[in-house]
Amino acid sequence: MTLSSLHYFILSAILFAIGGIGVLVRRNVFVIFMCVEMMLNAVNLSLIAFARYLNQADGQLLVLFVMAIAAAEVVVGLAILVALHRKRPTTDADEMNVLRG
Amino acid sequence: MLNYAWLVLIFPLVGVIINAFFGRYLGKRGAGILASAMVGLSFIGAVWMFAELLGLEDRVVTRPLFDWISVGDFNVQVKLLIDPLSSVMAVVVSGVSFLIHIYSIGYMAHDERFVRFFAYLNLFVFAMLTLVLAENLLVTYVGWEGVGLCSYLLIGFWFERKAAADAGKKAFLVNRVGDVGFALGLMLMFVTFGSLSMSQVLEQAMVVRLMPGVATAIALLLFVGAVGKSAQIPLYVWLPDAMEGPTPVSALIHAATMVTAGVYMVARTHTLFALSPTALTWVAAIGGITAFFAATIALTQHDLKRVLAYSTISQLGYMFLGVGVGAYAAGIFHLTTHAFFKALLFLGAGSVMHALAGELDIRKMGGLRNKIPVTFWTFLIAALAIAGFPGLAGFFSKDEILWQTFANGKTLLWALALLTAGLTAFYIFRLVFTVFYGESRVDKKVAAHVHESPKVMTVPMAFLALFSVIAGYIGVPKILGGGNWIEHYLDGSLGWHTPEAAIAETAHASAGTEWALLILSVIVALAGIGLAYVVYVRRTDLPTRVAKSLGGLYTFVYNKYKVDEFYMAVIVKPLRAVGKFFAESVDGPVVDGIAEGIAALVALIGRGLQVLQTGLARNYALGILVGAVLLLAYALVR
Amino acid sequence: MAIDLQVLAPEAIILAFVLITLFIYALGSKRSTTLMGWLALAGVVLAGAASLYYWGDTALTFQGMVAADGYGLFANLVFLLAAGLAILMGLEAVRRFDLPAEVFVLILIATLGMMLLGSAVNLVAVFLALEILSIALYVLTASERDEWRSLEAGMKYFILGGFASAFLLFGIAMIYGATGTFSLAGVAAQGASLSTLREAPLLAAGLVFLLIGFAFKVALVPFQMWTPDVYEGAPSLVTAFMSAGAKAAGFVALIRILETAFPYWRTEWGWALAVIAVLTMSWGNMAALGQRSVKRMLAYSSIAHAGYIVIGVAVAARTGYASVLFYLICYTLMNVGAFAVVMAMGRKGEPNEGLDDYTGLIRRKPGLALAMALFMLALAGIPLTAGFLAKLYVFSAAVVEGYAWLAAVAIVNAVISAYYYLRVAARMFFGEARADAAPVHVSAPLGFVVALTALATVFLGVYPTPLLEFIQAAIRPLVGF
Amino acid sequence: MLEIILFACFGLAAIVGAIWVILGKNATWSALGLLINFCSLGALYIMLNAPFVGLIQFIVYAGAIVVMFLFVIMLLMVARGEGQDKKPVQRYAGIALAVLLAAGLVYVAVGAAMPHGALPATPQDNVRVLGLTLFSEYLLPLWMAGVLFLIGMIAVVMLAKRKREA
Repeated sequence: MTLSSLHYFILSAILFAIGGIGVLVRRNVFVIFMCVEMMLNAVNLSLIAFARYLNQADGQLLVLFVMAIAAAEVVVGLAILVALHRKRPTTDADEMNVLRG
Repeated sequence: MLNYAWLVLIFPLVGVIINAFFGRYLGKRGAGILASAMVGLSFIGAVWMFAELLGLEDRVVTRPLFDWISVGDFNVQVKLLIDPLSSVMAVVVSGVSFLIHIYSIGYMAHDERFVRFFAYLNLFVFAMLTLVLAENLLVTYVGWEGVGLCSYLLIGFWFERKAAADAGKKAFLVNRVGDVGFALGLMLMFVTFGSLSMSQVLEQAMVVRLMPGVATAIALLLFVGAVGKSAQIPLYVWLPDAMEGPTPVSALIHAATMVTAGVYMVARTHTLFALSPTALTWVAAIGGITAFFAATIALTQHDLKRVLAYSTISQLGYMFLGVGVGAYAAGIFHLTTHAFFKALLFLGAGSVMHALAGELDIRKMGGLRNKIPVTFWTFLIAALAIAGFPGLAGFFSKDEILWQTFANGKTLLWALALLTAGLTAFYIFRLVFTVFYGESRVDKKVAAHVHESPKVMTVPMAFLALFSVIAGYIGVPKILGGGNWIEHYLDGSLGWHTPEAAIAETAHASAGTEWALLILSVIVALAGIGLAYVVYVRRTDLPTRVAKSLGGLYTFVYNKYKVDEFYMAVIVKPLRAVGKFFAESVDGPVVDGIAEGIAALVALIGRGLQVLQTGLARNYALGILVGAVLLLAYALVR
Repeated sequence: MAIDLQVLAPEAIILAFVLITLFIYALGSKRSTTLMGWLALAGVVLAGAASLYYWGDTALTFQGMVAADGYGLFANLVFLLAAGLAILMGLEAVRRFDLPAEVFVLILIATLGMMLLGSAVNLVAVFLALEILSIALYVLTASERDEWRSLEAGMKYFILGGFASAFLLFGIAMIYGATGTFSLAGVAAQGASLSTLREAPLLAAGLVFLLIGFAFKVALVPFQMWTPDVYEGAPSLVTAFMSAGAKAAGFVALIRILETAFPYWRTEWGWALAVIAVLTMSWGNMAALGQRSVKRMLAYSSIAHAGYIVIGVAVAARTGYASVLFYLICYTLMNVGAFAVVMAMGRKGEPNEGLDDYTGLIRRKPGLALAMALFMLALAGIPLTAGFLAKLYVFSAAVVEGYAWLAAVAIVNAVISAYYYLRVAARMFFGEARADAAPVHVSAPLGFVVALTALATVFLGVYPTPLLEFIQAAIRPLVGF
Repeated sequence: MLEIILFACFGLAAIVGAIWVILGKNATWSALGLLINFCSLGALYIMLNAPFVGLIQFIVYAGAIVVMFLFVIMLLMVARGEGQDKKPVQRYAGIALAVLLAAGLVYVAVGAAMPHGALPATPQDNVRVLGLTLFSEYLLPLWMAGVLFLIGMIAVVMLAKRKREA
């Protein structure tokens, strides 16, 4: 048996699903953020694997950009969280439900 | 003038703009006069157009205004179509509107939203004339929606009253149901003919071999729209409630013009209807049944305007019966005469309300004959006209429809229509007699102030009365020595001789039958009036008076009274029972119920969806995941 | 390596103005906020002019990352229209709602993202452009930073946006794995021989995940749940901007991707989108029926409109795409107009978004009430307004392309929607304002926005031909002649 | 063979890290799981002939992002757990659907022609190739990434700064 992108892809799908479950079941905003990051990372794994078995640099470059995006995203998310926390000290996503209906 | 036909449309629009933006600087009188003058100018233009058209050989004239949409295959040109049909409608619409505008200056004099009222009214005239004069059905649809909007705004004009606001909403909802049909019909038409231009569609309809059922589908969908706008079964429910609007609105929109748009539309697209006997049968049947059904309900109502509203529904049924049997000209003829006398009846009702401080219950009226003589006489003329009294407008037009129905072989519908004619005479004279005759049952306080309406109101009524008398003479049938001028004139638009019309033409030969039917309908009308007289006048005061003064005749009168009892028991009471049944069991729970049920169901689903909107982000994420799984499954299964 | 910078002139201009406004911000004098607003507006206008100036030049640039073609340049105009109107609203909002001056910069950056998204022909550029747009919008949503509602909306949008982005990225990864390229044309070349989804499951799954990302952005059922909350919580100018601009960007890019990279699966995605269209418009309309808040009602209505628009994508033909572009312009006008009125009603801490707040508005502010009534009529699709023609055009495209049933469902939906739109109009016309109703103030820029959108709504409803011809020319690079 | 063993080890570690994150009692614990996850992935990248990206993974993710998380967690001083879910429907449905989705993706991948055979570029070339491609073909995305960081900066300044006094 030799490894191929299939195996990495399956691993990536599993990690993606775990990250997804985290977003769905956790209520702590930090953990939700982390789970979104994990989902992005799971995809990165696929990209790197594809790039490796296609023998291209493109996939790796997209991963670099995703990292940049992730960094910017986390910064923005945490900034919003800090501002929210100032109004009401909570990190429970379920308490952010004033808007509904 | 034909080259400037757009002016007819523009005048009311100018009125809207001026009144909407500068109305408050004009003052009440100024705003009213301006609005009326604009419609008056429109009327002059319409008459001018009509006269010019008379002088032409080929009486179908189109005048392009501008390209509305023009991309690829999709082409909509805003174009006016001036032909005998639209010119007659334009004259009727602008004429009646003009008179009612003037009447409104007096009627609405004390309303604080006077200026807005006239802006709406002008907007309505603009939309209605657009509907009438449009060459492209999409533009017709614009007018169609426009009149609906104005109707909605004007029914709810006195929105402080909950009933008025509710009525506006109801009218809107029910009309939208019809509009869906109309829009779908237009779409199907576009797919079938590749155009919505009236002339192209009608030409194509003659040439293209349609798939079976397509013509029927288009015609029936258009008819659904007509049923909504013209208040036929089962979408008539909004019209009685629409009486919550100011009375001039009832007269103009909900009697004379807008509600006849459905009839006009069927006549306008008659070629399509002619292609589908099934659709025509539906039109005739719905028309006939509605005519009878609404007339029975009219028997039982105590609200003056509601009786007139049901009467309008019934008369619209007549018109549909006419167009449904292929007698398009007869339908339009009745539309024309009806516009005059029904508008007059409403204006009369308005005048009565004016005199009685807004009272509408006919049980609290009576004996007004001498107190408001002008109103009485004009109302009487209109009543005679609608009842089909020989020589008045309604007589000729109604008789033409009856005759054409009979000649068309729809004997059952004819019998129903004849019966309805009798009922019509009966219920309308029930109004005349209870309102204007007998003892005054008016409140003491109100009675002291009963007064005739001002000239600004009575003069328009007098004009309408005049038309109610003479309008019929444009369509005197051959056997009465006339040339049935209107029918020949309308041939210019409606002259695609359809089989039905041809049958009617040949059947004309048997003059004997026609005479017989004519006399029969006169008898029925007179019987209706007579019965009403007996029931609502004689039974109450005649017996005692006659007994005193004439003595010897007393027994005779007494016996007559017995006959009245008999009439009451055998004819009137069962009829009333039927009417009551319709009014209470069918009208309310069933028809309203279905409409409201659908609305409630939609609202319920909406509330269900709102429950899903929990405000929790993770629930929303779950929604995304559900969608992802479903889409992925679709991709894998496909 | 030829990089023809001038074909990206509109984007470059926006970027330049981002830097200029930031510079002014850094100087931070008292009047700088207003100045930043006007500078941002100038940038938008200049970028629009540049888009028109380069009209007709079709060029791939940055090694085939973006295509500066007529389609992209036309899309630029839609985004810039939304941005310009939003900035004008912002000029008032920074004073009235004490929004920070950064909103102008962020609007410019989001517009930059939209423009790049509309021109991108490479999935890497698509993803980055979408992220620029999204992240700028998260911040904009939360920009009324002393209001809980705004921050909560920003947070929800952020969490769900990140979640959806992950799907989009996974889609891109799968497409890359299946075809070995990020370029749309390359994907098309690889897939040209395919006829069914099963022949290339990885590519098909990639397309599905890509669709999810875009369906989230343009708020299609069931990826739309964030929309009402975020639209309600965000400052009105941001809601207007994203409901018009971001939605337009999503649709523009979606059409380009589907048409360029996946033409061989037209039937497949066409049907999926058709079903989604039915769900979306029905959901939006039914949920809007019971709303008491005008702003939230407009949020649901924007879902419904996304449903109408996606019909044009689903029918997947020249007429369909043209109808989408036309719809986007019309929707931008009437929707931004409506949100401008919503904003005019509000004051700091008192949004006044309830239906009751609009009661009797015709007495208090006749001009504003008339304009709002016009927007409601237009959104409901009443004739002689842009909204009517937009709907007509989409529906007739559906009929012509054999999706008549879809058009029929859409018409029924349009009828339902008329009820809640006209309820607002009815409230304004029929009814007495509460005695304690807050005074409504309309400043010059806001009045300008309302007047401009109202006039344009009517104008396009009566005389759309020039615009339609323009659109026909714009979609030529995409679908050929 | 070694490759397979390494894949299994790091893959398992990544999964354990991921589960750790979603089971973590509080955010700090979760951050630790995240670190494990990120590092395992970094190792896998290096295995996949992407040493540069792998290193960046360590530096940016494990180094910067996780630290930033921890930093803000400390800043807000929230270490408390979260209450039990009132409606477990969401949890079960979520897990079931996520598993279904992963299963669907596995099914897709097994049935598809996955890329497997190309010769890997030599690791020494990796950075050079990346650099060349980045600054030629991917110049525009690079430029766009710059704009992204700009947004991050603006966001922090805007949201985190105290309000001006009125």
